[in-house]
Amino acid sequence: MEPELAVALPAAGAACATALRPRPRLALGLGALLGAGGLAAVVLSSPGAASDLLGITLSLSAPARSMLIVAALALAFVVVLAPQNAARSSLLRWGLAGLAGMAAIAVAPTLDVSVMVLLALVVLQAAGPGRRPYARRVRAPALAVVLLGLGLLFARMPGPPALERLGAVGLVAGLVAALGALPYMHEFDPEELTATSPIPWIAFVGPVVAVVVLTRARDLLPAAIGAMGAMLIGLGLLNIVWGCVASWRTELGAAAWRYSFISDWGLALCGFGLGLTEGWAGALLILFSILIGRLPLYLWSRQPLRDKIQTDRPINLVVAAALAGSAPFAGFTARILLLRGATALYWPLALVLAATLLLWVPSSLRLGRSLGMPKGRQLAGIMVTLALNVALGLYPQPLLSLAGL
Amino acid sequence: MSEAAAFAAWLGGAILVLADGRRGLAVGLALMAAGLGGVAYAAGEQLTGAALLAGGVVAAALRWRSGPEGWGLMQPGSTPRIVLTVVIGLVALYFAASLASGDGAAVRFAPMACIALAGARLLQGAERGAALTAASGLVLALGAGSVLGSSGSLPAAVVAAVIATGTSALPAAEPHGA
Amino acid sequence: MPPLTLLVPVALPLVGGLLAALLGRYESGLSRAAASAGAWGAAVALVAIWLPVRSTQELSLGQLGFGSPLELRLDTVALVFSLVVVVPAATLLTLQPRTWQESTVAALGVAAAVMAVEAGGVLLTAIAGCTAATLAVIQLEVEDLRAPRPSWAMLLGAWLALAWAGVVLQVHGGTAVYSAVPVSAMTVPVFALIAIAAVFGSGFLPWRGWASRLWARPSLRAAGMAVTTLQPLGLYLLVRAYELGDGRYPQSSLNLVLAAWGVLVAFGAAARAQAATTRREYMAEVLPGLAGFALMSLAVGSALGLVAALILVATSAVIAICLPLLPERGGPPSLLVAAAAAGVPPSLAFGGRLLGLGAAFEAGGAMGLIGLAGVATWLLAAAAAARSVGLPAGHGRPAAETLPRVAAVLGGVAIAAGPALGLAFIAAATAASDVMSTQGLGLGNGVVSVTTVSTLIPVVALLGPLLLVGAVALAFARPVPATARSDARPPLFKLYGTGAAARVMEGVRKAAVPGEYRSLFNPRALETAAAGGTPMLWLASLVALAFAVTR
Amino acid sequence: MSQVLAAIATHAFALLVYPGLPTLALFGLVIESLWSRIAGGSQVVPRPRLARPPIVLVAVALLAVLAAVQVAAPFNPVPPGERNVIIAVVAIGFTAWAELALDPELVAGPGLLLVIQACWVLSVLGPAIEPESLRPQVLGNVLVPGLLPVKVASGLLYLLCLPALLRLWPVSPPTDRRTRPRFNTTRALVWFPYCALFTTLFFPPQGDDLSGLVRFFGLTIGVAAVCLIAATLLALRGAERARGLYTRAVAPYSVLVLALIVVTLILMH
Repeated sequence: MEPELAVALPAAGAACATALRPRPRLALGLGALLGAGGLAAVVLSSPGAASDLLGITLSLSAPARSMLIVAALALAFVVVLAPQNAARSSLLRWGLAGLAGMAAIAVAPTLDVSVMVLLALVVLQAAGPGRRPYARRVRAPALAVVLLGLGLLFARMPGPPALERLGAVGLVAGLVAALGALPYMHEFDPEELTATSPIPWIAFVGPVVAVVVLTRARDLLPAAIGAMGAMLIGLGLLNIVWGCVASWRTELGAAAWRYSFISDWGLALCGFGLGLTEGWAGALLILFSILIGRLPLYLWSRQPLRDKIQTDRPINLVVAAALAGSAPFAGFTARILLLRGATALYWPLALVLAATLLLWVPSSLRLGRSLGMPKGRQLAGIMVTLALNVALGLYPQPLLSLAGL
Repeated sequence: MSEAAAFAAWLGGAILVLADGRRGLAVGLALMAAGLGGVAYAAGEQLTGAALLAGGVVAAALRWRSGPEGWGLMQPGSTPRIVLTVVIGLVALYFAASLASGDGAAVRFAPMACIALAGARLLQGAERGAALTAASGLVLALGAGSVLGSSGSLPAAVVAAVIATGTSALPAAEPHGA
Repeated sequence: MPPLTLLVPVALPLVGGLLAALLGRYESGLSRAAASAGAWGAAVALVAIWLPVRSTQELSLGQLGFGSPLELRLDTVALVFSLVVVVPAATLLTLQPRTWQESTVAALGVAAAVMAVEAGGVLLTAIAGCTAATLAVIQLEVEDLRAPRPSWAMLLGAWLALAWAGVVLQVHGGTAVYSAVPVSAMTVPVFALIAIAAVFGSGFLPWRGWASRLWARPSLRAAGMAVTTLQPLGLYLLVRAYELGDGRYPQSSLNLVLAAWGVLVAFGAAARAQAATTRREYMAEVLPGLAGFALMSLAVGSALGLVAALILVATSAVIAICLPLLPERGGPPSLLVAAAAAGVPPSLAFGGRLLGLGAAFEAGGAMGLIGLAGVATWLLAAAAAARSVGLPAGHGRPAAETLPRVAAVLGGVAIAAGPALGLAFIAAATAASDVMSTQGLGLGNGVVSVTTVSTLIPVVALLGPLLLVGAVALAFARPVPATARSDARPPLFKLYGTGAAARVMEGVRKAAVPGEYRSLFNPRALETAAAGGTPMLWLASLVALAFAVTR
Repeated sequence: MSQVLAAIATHAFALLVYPGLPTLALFGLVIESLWSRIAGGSQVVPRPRLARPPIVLVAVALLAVLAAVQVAAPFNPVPPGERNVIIAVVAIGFTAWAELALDPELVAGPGLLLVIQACWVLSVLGPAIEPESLRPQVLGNVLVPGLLPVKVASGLLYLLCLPALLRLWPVSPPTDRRTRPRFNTTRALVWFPYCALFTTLFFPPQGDDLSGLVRFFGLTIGVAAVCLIAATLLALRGAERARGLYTRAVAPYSVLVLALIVVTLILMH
């Protein structure tokens, strides 16, 4: 029963929160309750076990399950410690809708259904209020769906191996487009609401989509795994370099944060591309740190960015260290795992990877400063984020075990 | 029969690309759904075909009721779109019939052409109603594509039909704040 | 002693740091007390854990999740290096006033450095070392944002290099635990990575690296802590490299290269020191010079060289306490500290350098030539120290953070400790025996004399009377006339190339695309094109990907 | 314990009696007086005065004594196995810089002095590389044909450096306005270590008997005499010529010696 509930309860929570918009407290309470129920359903579900209650076989893989749990915790964390002036009920509404969609993507019986749910999410997110016209907002994520769909078709066509490789191209390009990473970056408006901006794709929904697409692709394209890995590594390196440099040099603070997500995704793509357990473990650690680290920090930086406040207090520097992937934070451990995978696969790749790992520092200092002078709830939130990040960096075994690694 | 259905699906997709009015979009979506359903039916997946047809027809009916006025078919300056539909059709035909091997070229052609056409419509950055209709067409094409899969395609088709309907049910006008 | 006690030396500074953060909001003095108590507690705990057993103790707490177990180990090498880190840090934390933020970060940095030394494997050392480096940078930034500090990227890169070395050991040797790595896994690339980590992580550079630039800061609170926690770690890695290679480096040529690098580091420091325009500039080159000699001695490859390196590391620790406490005006404290660092007989630095150079000459061949360069460098350093006595003070420091008497006493102790060289020799030899065979050292003479292959140094019999006679004679001597002090002195030789290097660096920093080519390379336009959501770019990249995988 | 006390007593005797302080003071007094006379100094022998010695003198004396006990003088109570050439080199080398630190007026051309000191270090320790020994008398005893060229070249370099290291050259400190040199007490203290170290390193060790003692001191005085002659010639040619000699001749020659040492190392291995 759990997989169905994992989708239904957050969806119901989102629906309640939407219906009860005029009464935010009630909406918040009910939404939180249903969301917690959804989280409980995910936690209680046993990975890999199929459920056929609705006539459709639903199951949850271990990596997707771990990602859903962390995403739900990140959402709870963000809602509880939201900045004073942020509408918590709105955050919860969008978050629960996203969570329901992510759960549906994760439990879907086939990749086709996952892609359809992704399209539904795309349509719903673009339907929200925004500064850009609907068609412009829907364009890039829809491209992801188109590419994933074509990839699936090519993967299933009988014929020469080139067709399977084209399938791999479709799936990889579709995934990158769904995330909004280079070369399929989504249009970004710094003044836009976070929920209707490209950030949820790269920082909230993206991790589950990536895990589901890549897990399923391994069974779908057994002969094209090498080509897929090569593409992932190539695009990963491209995103690392572009993301780090742009995050350092770009003019707008919000854009710098967006590029920093892209650079982290570059690392994750490299990890997935390695195809080894260490690579996957490193990539998952990066994604965990995005969910419980970079995303909340980005949300807390929004107001200081608007107020153009930049400070260099100790907390800003510690945050910069965490964002730069320095020890003892999760980024360093993830980098160790990636280096291990790359060394086992092909050591010059490890050399290139090691060289690029230094690009994070200048942009991280800038992003750390952009948090301004955190106080009260924001300060507490940052402290908790850093503590979680340190715990994940020093002892990642529990979460990796949760992900079946 | 399957070839005719595949052609109908392409034609529907082409109309979706060439139309700017709600009637044109609705007819295009309905024709595409019928073609995709027919292809699935011909491939021996009757229920899948029925689900796709039902979803498409309902979604088309919803679109018929809201969106920009009229048919808006092949308005001035739509030559590139015409060329695009033809090119997409030819490329899809090459992949489905020439490069891929085995029977069932129509089952490969129709979803591919429809995904590409609906995707092209979405990338055009047209107004909201057209984009939502294209999204409905896209999800139906994805549902039809699952016929190629080894596992059963009915659940995918049902989900596709539901999402297509829901998408068309969304308001076609931009909300405030846009 | 239960193995869990090995966590205590790490935990105490950690707790001290947290207490400092809690108490500091009310009273900065309390935070200072908490941080220093934590550091002193760690020092006491280390000795208390090691003394009853006097042999290696290990603790394994299972896998951490990145292929490395949480394994701690306290052998004599770890004890020596832990104390070399903790004692100076604790002294400075006790004697120098700090804000609660500085005390907290400093105590955490001490805990990380001790963890790096106590770690049983390369990966854990890398993580703890990188943590210590990060905290050092944060501490320096907290103290003064605009003052010089090490490049964060360089330190991160250094520790990533060590992490990569650990990873290579895991992949090719099955483990990165120091005591379990098969000798065959310790290849030249692995050693190169460890050496890079040591050289850049601890600032062992022939040019004016961060280890020198730190001393140009207006205040020397954070600089002192950064040097005491980071500099010994680099040498520690190179000592452990001997253990990984079963007492030797993968190739003898690596010993030569590293020893030559060490002499270059010492020579660079001495050359800059002799051209210093203020006493502060001279002070900045003292520790890099000593580190260079320690590096050279360590790289000789013999047990004697390793022992000499350990003695020099201990001496550096004493000098590292003195320098931040030293006022910039002249006088006996400056004279004593400069003499102790320059290795005036019969100081401990004299003994350490003597043994290190002796080891180089006894190794013979090219290593002998390096030893020759080492002796010349030592005399250059002595000339620089002599010249520094008459230099004007630097740009001044807060008087509250200087304690000239303590510095003078410690400098005096470092000089008077020469006759105890035998004791230091035995202690260092015991530590060295953890990583290589010390059979050739001849420890039979106890603390009275030090035996090398070709000679025997009667440390007590020769240096003892010399010390006594010297003390008496100096007590009766007429002091230096004040007129000989604090006049600007020309350098013994000009440092050609430094200006050019600075100009080149400035040129690189200011490098820009020439105006007429800007239209070809416009970052803003590039960003707009990439982030603008242009379907043509998407289509082009899709075609490129398809072409790449299907050709 | 008794052995330790005996060793301390022996070394203390060596430091304070022979070949320590009195020996080097007497030797220095004689040679320095001779030099004062040759150079037409205003004061040949210093007037004995009861006064606290300047700190620079004490420092130089301590260093000189430490160096003196390392030489292979007959009847030296310090056992041959306990002598170390590096201690001697460093102790003598420090004397010049002790003066720079404590009485800068005494030091002329410290930069050039540094270069010459480096050449001198090469001449002392260069021959020690191949034998891989630091015992001074072992180095003096090296008569292997393959090593003789290095030994001879190094000996010549040592002698060339000596006048400058002892500051017998006509280069005077900028602050020294005296037209005629006076008795230099600090220099008097380093005559013996410099000259005796040469005898130790470049001549076979002498036996612990009277003839050995005579031969050793004879050779040491001979070295001092060569040094005085060289210094006199330098004085005749003037400061600029002296500078030129050391910068244009001695330094390049030391590079040749270094090359010879490297070649010898390659050939011997």
